[in-house]
Amino acid sequence: MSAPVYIDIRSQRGNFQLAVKTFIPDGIVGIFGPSGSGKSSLLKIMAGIEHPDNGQIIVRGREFYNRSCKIKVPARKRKMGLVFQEGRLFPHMSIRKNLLFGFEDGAAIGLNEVIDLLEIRHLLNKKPHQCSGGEQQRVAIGRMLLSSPEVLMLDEPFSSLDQRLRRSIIPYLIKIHQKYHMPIWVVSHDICDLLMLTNQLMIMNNGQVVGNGSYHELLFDSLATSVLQQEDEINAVRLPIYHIEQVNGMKAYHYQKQTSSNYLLLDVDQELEIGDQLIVSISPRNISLSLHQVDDISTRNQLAGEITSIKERGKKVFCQVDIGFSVLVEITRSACDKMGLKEGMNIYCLFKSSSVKILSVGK
Amino acid sequence: MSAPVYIDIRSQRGNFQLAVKTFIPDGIVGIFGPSGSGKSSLLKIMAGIEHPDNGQIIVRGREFYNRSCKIKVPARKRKMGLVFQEGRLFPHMSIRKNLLFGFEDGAAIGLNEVIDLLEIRHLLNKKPHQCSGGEQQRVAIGRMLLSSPEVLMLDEPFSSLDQRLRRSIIPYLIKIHQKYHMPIWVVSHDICDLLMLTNQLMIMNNGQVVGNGSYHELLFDSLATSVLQQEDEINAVRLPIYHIEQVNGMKAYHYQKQTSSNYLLLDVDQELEIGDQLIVSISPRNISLSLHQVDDISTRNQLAGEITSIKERGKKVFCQVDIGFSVLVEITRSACDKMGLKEGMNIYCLFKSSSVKILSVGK
Amino acid sequence: GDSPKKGANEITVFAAASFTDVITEIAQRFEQEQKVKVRLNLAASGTLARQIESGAQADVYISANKSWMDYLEEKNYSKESGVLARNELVLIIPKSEVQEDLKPEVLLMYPKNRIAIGDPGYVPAGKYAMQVLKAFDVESEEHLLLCRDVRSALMMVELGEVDCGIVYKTDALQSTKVDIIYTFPEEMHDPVAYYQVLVSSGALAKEFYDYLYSSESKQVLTNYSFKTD
Amino acid sequence: MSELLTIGLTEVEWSALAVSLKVSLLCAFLSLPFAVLAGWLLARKEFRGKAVVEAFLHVPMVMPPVTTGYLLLLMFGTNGLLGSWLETLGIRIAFSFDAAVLASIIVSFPLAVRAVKQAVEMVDKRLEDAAEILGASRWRIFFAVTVPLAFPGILSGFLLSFTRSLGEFGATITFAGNIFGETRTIPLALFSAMQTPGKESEAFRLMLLSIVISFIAMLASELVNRRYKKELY
Amino acid sequence: MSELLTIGLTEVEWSALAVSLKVSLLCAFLSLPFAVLAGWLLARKEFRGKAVVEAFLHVPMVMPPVTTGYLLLLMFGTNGLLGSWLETLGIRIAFSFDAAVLASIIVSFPLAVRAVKQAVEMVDKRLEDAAEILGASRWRIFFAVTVPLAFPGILSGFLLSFTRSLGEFGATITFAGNIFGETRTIPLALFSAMQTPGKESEAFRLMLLSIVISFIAMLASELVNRRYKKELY
Ligand SMILES: Nc1ncnc2c1ncn2[C@@H]1O[C@H](COP(=O)(O)OP(=O)(O)OP(=O)(O)O)[C@@H](O)[C@H]1O
Ligand SMILES: Nc1ncnc2c1ncn2[C@@H]1O[C@H](COP(=O)(O)OP(=O)(O)OP(=O)(O)O)[C@@H](O)[C@H]1O
Ligand SMILES: [Mg+2]
Ligand SMILES: [Mg+2]
Repeated sequence: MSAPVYIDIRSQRGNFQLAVKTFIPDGIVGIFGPSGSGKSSLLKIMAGIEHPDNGQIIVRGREFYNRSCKIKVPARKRKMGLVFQEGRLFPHMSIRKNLLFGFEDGAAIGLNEVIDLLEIRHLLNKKPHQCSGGEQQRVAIGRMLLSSPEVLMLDEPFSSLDQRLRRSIIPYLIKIHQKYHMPIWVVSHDICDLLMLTNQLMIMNNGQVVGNGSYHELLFDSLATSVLQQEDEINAVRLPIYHIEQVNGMKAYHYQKQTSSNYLLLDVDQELEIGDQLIVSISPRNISLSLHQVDDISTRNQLAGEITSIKERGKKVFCQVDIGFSVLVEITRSACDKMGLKEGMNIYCLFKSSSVKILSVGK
Repeated sequence: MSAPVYIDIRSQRGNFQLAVKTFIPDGIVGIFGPSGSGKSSLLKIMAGIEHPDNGQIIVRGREFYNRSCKIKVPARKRKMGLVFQEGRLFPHMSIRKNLLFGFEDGAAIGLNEVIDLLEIRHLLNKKPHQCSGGEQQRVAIGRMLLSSPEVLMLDEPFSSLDQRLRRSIIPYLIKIHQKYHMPIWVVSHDICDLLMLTNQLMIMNNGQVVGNGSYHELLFDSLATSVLQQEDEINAVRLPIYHIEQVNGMKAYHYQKQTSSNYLLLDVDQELEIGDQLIVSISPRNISLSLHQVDDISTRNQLAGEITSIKERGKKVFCQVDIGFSVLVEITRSACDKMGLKEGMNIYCLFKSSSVKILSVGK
Repeated sequence: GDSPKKGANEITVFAAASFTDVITEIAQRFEQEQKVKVRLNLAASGTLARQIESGAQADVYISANKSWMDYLEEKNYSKESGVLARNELVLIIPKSEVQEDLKPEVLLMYPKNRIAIGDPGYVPAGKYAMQVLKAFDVESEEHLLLCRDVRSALMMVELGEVDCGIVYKTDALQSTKVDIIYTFPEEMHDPVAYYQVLVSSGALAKEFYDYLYSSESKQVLTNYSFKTD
Repeated sequence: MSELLTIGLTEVEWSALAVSLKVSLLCAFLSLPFAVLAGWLLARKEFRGKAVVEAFLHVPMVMPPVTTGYLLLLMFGTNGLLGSWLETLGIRIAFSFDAAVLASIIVSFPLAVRAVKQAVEMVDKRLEDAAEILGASRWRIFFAVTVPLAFPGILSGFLLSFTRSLGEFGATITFAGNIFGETRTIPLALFSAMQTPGKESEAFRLMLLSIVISFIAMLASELVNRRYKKELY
Repeated sequence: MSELLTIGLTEVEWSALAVSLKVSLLCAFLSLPFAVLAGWLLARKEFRGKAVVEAFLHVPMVMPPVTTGYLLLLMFGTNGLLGSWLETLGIRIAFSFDAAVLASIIVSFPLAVRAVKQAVEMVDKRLEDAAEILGASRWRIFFAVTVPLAFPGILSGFLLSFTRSLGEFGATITFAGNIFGETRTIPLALFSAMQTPGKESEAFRLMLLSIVISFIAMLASELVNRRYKKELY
């Protein structure tokens, strides 16, 4: 199925109207939008604990809601696993019981796996009110993972987690997705986190979906722009590693099948092997363009590429450069003019190895 | 008073021990630490809704708690305004009533000012449960601001807020601090947000304060390092603007009294005037060092400076460079060796104008 | 639940609550003599009558109230009935050290406080008391304290809530906290009596009914100061 | 049975209705503040002998009302401990309208307290903490946070007071007597009717009357409760 | 007064104590599931005529117990509507131990339901939603989330059932009779004692007995409640 989720709903809550008509593609989808734009409302309706006034919801071929046919599948039969923004742990149960609430023997994801991933082993016998905000958030994620949902919906799952935890949970979610082909929808205010998870975004504003597609498309989509331009842009790509060698005392990771001089010089904490996947993210603001290679500079990555497009958004100029994968580079108008950049030009992308954020997903 | 807050407490909660003995300096202080390290617990004890097992708390000359003298000032008399991680709005009151709960006529901060800043005017007649997560968070902040606390404590105030809102609330907090000299303590997982607010950090880990001081000091402090090295480092400085001119179609902001060739070429959305203050933040990872100026590159800011120190932390090398203010630059060991960098050397700091995050505080 | 399985060796007697002590003693004797079991149900006469009306399996009913006996007769629940014992109506005052000579006329006609009597609406003793009061020309109800049953009237006097009360002699004699100052002559009121009704047609029931008239029963009744004739 | 269907109330019924309503309303309103206070104390405060106080408060619940009435009489009667003292002040409570109200209050109080206590216990303490941090005094926290959030329980306590008092018989007849127009409430009139042969229809009418009142009370409270919930959710 | 201080209980007292305890415990345990169900229904479900059902449930509360007992008698008596039908099945309820239990249940049920309803209403619905999303069936949600969170109310309902039943007099004496060893509970024995002049001390002892039981019950429930709260907070 090419469009496994079809939503066409309307729901009036006081003076707020949610009016969503969209397809959600399979895979991991990031839901992004300003506070109060209706993200949580949409997820609650998808989960089936709130109902729209009107419309239709079809998920993976099952009709969950249809006003005209009076179909209203109850939440417990939908298997739409929603992790609430506010946690909603059961206060009278220990963390262990909370985790096991939706767990059935033989479930694909194991208890110990989740406990270790989320670093909550020391909490198992505590009650939710004895846990810190971030601990509760982790338990809520764990509880949902263990309940074997068919679709995983996370509402701001990382809001009280520190970087280290995010960096361990995000690759895990990607792995789960790859292993079980479970659609994952993530609401987050941190576009950087989102883009590490996925390139597919759904942008909401004012109760409507104003954009739906890949990040690069949306960046220049007039409707989505109003939302996205408040944010820092990010390049995030997932790269397979074909070859690793030592260059000038640093590791060079080749991400193209054919050996070329375009490789990434990076400091990766983990020991990577050929065949592993890397998620690298780098801000378009941190890439410089140069007409030729530059010496005597601490910038180690100087990758040759070709400008595929030059687009303007507001005062900013974005060059899309193909260096084996497509990266967005933000430059100033004056720089663009001064260097005489044009589409089709050969150019070097300069960025420091340390300005690249790295996550490894394993195989 | 040079050390207006003295804390020396011990508190055992199950298997978690909070043991804090520290001074908190006046001003804005960021509290940082991994999930479950005791940040919220500390703030609750300071606010007076939980009590330690033992110890002493003195805030601005008033003794709030002293086990041996049996002093236990009740929360309502402390005026320690704590905004809870979980909001805690009164569910039976409208947002307006929530906001006005602690408000007294003649309070310094006005209702309309707060409503406009937090963009919550459309919520005034709603009940908390009718508001989204981020909306509730904003109301909780507003409610506290309006209650005229003497110390403002914010526990993860921005966790569900988008960038745009953060960028308007942070300067406001700084302004409030400057105007009323109210100490502000902010817990956040986003070190970037914290550093925009302040340079003063308190690092917690495992129930203890493992570092207390300015960010630059802490970065190389062995105890604090274990916490901070999980995070991306950030340079954040507050600069006064002495002069503005037009250079190559961009605005150049002079931040030094004496005119020099060191100025910042930036794209600031707001119209700034001389005398305004800028908060700029840039990651050490996004600054390149070069032995000489580089042409034909989109990198517009090439500021001359002098290396004041070179420190290693793990595999990373940090150069502190004085370019009128002190910036930290992260480079690789191989680059350092190759370029033969030494303390006292003259060098150029290269960074793109777009990789600088900017907040303006006004006068 | 040990629900009542009515064996041949068991009878159920419904008796007015004010008759508790007497009937308990008589029943015990009967039990010993006949080697049978007597179940006693003790409540207000009206309550008992209503219970019988709604199908309670009573064998013998002892009422303090003639009208309830009549009621049951009317409804054909009575196989046989008669007067079991007679009682007298007395005027009582709280016990006091100073034994001044109190005249009933004075007490009844010029009460300082209230006079406790049973509620004439449904308490027989109250009805008799009203007849007595009428004989004394006390018309106003203002000074009357109408009690739920004659025992409550006695209690009010015991507690000193009232100056005096009109109750049964048997009750008054048993109380150590009141003094009888006057026994009303029988002409002043309808006969004061307990009535017995044979409700069921069982042989044992009839036997108990007759036993109540036996000399043993009469002895017990006399011990409690009832008049039997 | 035709009397059953007579629409107008007889004088006796009117009087019983009036007395009953007066007693029950007074009882409910007078108990309310004390019940709220006691319920709150029991739910929120720790003090020595709290369990004993609580058990003591519930004694009127476990004793047959007649006994309660008797004990009240022992206390407030002319020779009673409190009664004799009040007598010197010229106050006599027993066998009066006031006694009927007092009896009702005593008998229904445990119910009201329990309802309030249970509700206050379920009020999120953290909201009270939040109010305290915002500088609210104890009173303000109590009236602006605790009471509104415990409102369903308080309403329930009020209603229990009212209905329990409507049905109160034993303590009233013992302590307040059965005085027409003063203490003869519906249950007392009903009892009289039931204890008199042939007054079945009068009894039934009185029964219906009390059921009708309780229906009205229940519906009214349900309405208030719904409105409250709508406000809240 | 020396009898008052005799420590051992007389046969009469033992019997009354045993009957009372049996009736009250059975009443409390038998009511519990129905009270929980009814309280939950009233708190969580919307259906036509709900307010009427609720008002109806509360009728036994507002009627004098004697009347309730009388109505029970009319229904379950041998000549009653249900009674005559049960008779054909060989079941006879009135004037038996079962009748005492039934009377207690009817009289105390409104209290138990109300306590449960109030507690369920205060349970955070969002937690039930969360459970549903985790795939829990209605039953599971009810037993694993709603009931434990409403536990204080359920305990309170149980206790109210128990104590109200301990003090129950009017309905019992009317419907179950006052039969020694079978339906003569403490309140009935107390009544009998009070009906007999000179038995004051027996009456007092019985009164104390019921107070002692209620104390024990209250303390036990308080203990359970505390343990629960400790578990939770
Ligand atoms: N029951 C309700 N009645 C009225 N308005 C409501 C109700 N529920 C939600 N809203 C409004 O709907 C809007 C969307 O809410 P929602 O929780 O979906 O936002 P969100 O996108 O999740 O925001 P956030 O990022 O702050 O969590 C908000 O403006 C909120 O005020
Ligand atoms: N009542 C309690 N009993 C036992 N442990 C407790 C209790 N309260 C808190 N803790 C523990 O204390 C530790 C610190 O909690 P605290 O809420 O202060 O963390 P935090 O630093 O605010 O974390 P976060 O960033 O996740 O909010 C946690 O590990 C928590 O499990
Ligand atoms: Mg939301
Ligand atoms: Mg916290």
